[in-house]
Amino acid sequence: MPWWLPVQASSYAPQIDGMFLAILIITGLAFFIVEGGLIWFIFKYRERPGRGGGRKAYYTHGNVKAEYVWTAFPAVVVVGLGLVSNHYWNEIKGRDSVPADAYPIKVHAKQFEWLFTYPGPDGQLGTDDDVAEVRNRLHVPLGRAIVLEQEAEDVIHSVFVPAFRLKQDAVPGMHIRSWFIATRLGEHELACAELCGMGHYKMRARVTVQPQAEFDAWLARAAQGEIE
Amino acid sequence: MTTAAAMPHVGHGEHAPMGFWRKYIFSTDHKIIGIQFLFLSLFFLLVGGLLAMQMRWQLAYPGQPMPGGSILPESMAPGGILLPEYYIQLVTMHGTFMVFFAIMPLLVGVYANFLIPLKIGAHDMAFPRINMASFWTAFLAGGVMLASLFVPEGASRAGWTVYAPLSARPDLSGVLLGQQLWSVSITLLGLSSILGSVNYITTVINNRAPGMTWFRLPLSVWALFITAILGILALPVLSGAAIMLLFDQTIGTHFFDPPAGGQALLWQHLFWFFGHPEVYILILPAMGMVSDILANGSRKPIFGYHSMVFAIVGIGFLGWIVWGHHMFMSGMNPTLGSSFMISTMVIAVPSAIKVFNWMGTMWRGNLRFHVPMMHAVAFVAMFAIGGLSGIFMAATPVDMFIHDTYFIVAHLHYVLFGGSLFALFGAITYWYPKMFGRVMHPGWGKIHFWLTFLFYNMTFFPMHNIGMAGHMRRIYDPTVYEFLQPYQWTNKFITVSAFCLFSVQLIFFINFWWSLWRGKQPEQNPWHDNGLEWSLPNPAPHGNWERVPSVYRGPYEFSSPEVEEDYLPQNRKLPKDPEPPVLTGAVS
Amino acid sequence: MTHAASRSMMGPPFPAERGVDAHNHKLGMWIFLGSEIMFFTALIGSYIILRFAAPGEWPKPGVVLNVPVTAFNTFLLICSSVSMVKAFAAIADGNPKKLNFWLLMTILGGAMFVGIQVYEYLHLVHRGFIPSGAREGSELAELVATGTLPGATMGLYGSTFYIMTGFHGFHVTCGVISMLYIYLTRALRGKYTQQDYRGVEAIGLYWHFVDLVWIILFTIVYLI
Amino acid sequence: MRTLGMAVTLVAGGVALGIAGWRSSADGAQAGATISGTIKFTGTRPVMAKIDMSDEPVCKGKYQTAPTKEDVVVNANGTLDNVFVYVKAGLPATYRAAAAPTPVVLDQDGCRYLPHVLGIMVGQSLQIKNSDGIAHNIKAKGVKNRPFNISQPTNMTTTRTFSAAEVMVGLECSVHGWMKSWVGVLPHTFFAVSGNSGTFAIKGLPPGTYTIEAWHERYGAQTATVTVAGTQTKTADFTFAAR
Repeated sequence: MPWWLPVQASSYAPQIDGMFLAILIITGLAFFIVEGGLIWFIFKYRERPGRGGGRKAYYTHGNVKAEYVWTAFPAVVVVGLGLVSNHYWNEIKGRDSVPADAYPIKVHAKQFEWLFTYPGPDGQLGTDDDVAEVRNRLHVPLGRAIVLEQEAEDVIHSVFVPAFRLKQDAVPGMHIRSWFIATRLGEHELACAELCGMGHYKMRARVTVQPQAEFDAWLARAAQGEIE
Repeated sequence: MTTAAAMPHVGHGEHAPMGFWRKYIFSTDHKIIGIQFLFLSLFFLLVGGLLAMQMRWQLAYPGQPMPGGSILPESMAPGGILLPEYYIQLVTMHGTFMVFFAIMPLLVGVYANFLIPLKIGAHDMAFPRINMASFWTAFLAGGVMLASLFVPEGASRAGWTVYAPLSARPDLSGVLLGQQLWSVSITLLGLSSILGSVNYITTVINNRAPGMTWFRLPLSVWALFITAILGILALPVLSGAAIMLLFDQTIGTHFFDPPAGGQALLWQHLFWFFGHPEVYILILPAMGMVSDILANGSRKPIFGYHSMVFAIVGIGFLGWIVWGHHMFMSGMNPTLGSSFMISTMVIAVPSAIKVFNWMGTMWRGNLRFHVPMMHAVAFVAMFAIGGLSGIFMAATPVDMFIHDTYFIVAHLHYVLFGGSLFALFGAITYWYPKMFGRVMHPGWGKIHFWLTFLFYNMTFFPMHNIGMAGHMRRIYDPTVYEFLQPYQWTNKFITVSAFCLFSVQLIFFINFWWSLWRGKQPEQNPWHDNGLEWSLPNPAPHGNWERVPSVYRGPYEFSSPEVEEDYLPQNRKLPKDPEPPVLTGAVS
Repeated sequence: MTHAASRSMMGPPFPAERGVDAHNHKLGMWIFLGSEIMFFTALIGSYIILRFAAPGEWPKPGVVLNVPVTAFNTFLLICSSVSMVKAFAAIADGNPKKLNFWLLMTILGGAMFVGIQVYEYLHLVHRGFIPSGAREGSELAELVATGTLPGATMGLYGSTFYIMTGFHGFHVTCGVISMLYIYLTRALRGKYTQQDYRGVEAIGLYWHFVDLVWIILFTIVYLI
Repeated sequence: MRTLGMAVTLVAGGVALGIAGWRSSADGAQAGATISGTIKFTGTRPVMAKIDMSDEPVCKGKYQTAPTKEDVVVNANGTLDNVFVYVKAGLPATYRAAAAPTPVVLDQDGCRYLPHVLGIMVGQSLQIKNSDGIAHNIKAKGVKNRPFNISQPTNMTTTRTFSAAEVMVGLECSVHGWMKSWVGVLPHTFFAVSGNSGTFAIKGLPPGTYTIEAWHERYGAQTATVTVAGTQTKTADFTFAAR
């Protein structure tokens, strides 16, 4: 059974997985300290009626020095983690993190479908040459920054592409942008990650990453209504 | 039980012998009310578990008829095949019952009621009648919530967080009445918790026995006190939000209705502004009671009592400025996200302090592994895992991937089941003699503990794994997704473990009922504890004390060199102890 | 503010560690008011958020709502707060007769407030102002059509107005009922003495709180 | 013994009554006037967009050529399909009709509703069938009738009834956005749907002057007034122009 994270198919997937690994190592250490310590204490200090019966526990109300240590140490670690996360957070989701030359694709989420609108030759959304409302098909060119202009028709949905490590809610009444750069050719899956009704689990779209040329060809066909 | 007549005491309380109804049903005795809450919430614990089992079946064997499922009506499971809309109701109701009607009343309703007066040396709560009202309001709320499962179209389908607009739009969720009942029930529950909290806070502040200074309070009382403060400030916000939701559904207001200018995120902000303090309402009392049990089981004073108190207070304070970490992916301003992330990281510190202090308490102790102690140690172990996995989702970039996946599910169950529920099993066993004058069977208690511990980890640990694969929460059929198909056997494994976990809980329930009548009579202080409650007969009479005891020291004087026993009750006067000043009340 | 003579009765009902210098009724009421503050904070906070994020500008004050009438109502509520103080002072000086008189005044003030609010609601609904906005074919709907009122925000206007003023009215009603209760069952029977007037003090706190909330609501809902 | 006799008489009586009822209803169907007609279509036939069903291989497999949307279906003979024709007004106020006992079946086959337009009586049961074995949900957007939203994760049949007359109640599947169906709910049996022949016939009308309405999901409704007497047959043709 696979036991690690899915394939990395976007530019920031390695960074996110890196963070994950780092936190796993830190928390893993803490885990072994705590659980190991507990198990050790359980055996070492358990009450033994036989030998030294009536032995009393060591009478102490604590040790301020020790407490300073195990207060300060975690504090430093988590604040450090916080700063690192914040760095990547601003890179990936910050208001001005979207690359300037990003290729816009409109995502219209409704119960229980994804409707993608691609800009026509003019590269602008909202013009008449748009390839409008392609159902459950997200095609993106390889290695090019894509910005999803997300909107929701009825309830809250969430764009989730595990391979891209991308997740962003689509909220009715709000216009939310999220971006990524696909770095791996092939088919991926897009799921809705926010409970949106009885068909939530069926709200699935296919993501196809292809070279620019193939993408353009596909878009031209899609403009004629030939999605396949 | 001795009647109140046999136990006259100062202050309020009935002096005539009371009939069955006044004594056990509409009682104003904090102990009876606590026991009423206990039965109520254990019932909902069972219901919530049953719902979870149905979910697990569907996840492991999607679309296959559930054994015995054919007894369910057409609208839920035609031919035993669970419908998606019913599955979402299961998700919603499992969360709602467990959070609002099982864990919360078990921790606060039961133990704040039962322990606070006994541990601080009060005759009863400050407002016994309000206390009774609090229980019956909760009872009503529970009834309404349970009824919502059986009305046409069934219960709410929006998850336990009932995110608007899905919850506010019957045409989109497919359910109206059930969702309205949800709002009504939650509003009632909020009222009940407010009435309770007023009592707890007033009692702790004003009605402590002479000598029971703030820093001689047991940590359980400290935790319950802070919890009550959280409750009294958080629940009204939830009630307000629930009322707005109810109005949106009923009289056509537009609070959460984007087309008419409402805000979808407003609900999330209101809900989580309540919801995060709620998370600590669900864990702080467990921490407090575990501290008591752990010190007792280690026969050693709690390690760093003061920092434990400050940690509780710190958590109680920080709990108010971290709610946004539930909304990192909601489209909220990312800059806001950063600040919430930092505060969330900081709140890990007090939790770490507590874990290390618990270990410090066990260090060089004389560990006595009675059943409550086992559960207490398991609490520390499991809470540590839950706390550590929390750091993953606190780190916003990682949360971007694991948000709304089973990683979250694993995390919250490690905190709520591995944490709160283990602590509760311990607490129930520990104070059972005080409640019912009997001891729960220790042998079966240990069997129940080990089996629960085993199957619990087999159930929830693999959820981290499928969460890392990106397995979304609240989906009816994971096999729809190619990337989840390799994990289907993990789902099956989890399901089988979950069934085992559920069935071994029956051991606990049987033990509980059996001991009510057959359990052996305890000595007055069965655990050799220092708390004031053990200076009373088991069970304690209405009004607790004829004369309130005086307190000479803190609650954790185990293995003190001053006496040869390894425990020293708070109210035992040693020659050197000065008599605490007896005040005739607060001086104006 | 309690008197030395009343110490024993004003304290907790049995020997206890000193908490705060307040008897349980008073302390409990303060704590309860804490939760009330949070409740109204939730409502008012939502109002502020919705109003500032509203699509288009907010209806001008005075177009829909009748400010003068409500201003008078506000004055009435403030008066009832004053009479509550008088009642409290009366019993603190051990004068049950004056207590009864001023308590009755307070009850009447509160009742009148509620009555006027009910009248206001009926009038507004008649003109077509309902929680979901302006009713079709009503006088306000025409004002919306002519552009005197912004159509985009009428819904939010109605929602927030009715929930905030409505729940305040509900609190006033509860206050009046409980005051009436203690008036009939305790005050009239002379149960309150200079030594023990905890009930009056608690209900007085509640009443002042409700009054305070109304002054805030009147300002943000009617005036700006 | 006596009970047995009683049972026998009861059964016999029941059978007799049943037959009588059936006879009378049959008569009602035979007797009376008939209004029939043709739904003509003028102008250029609109091109219906192809539906991409590759998400659902089950459905895709049921078609040789790619299926198209069904908003406008023009028959080979230049007539218009899927037009709902019904008696809108003119029935005597005393007219009452019991809901037909036989259910109307709406099938979900190949990710399409069959039929696309259908009529049903108030209180008559509608059997919604899922022949695809994949998840569909049925969302009824009634105004006079209480809206409902149910799902069928696999092969199953759900029965629903409508409580009030309404033309039309729209049905749609939120999982497959193209799936749409229209249900005309009426308190009487005087309705018909123009099939692939583009014709309709409303039989068994009592004598009177009727307002007939022809409804199409894109081209809206047209009405005609027809007076019939006895058992005569009148024609009412409608013409929809491309827009």
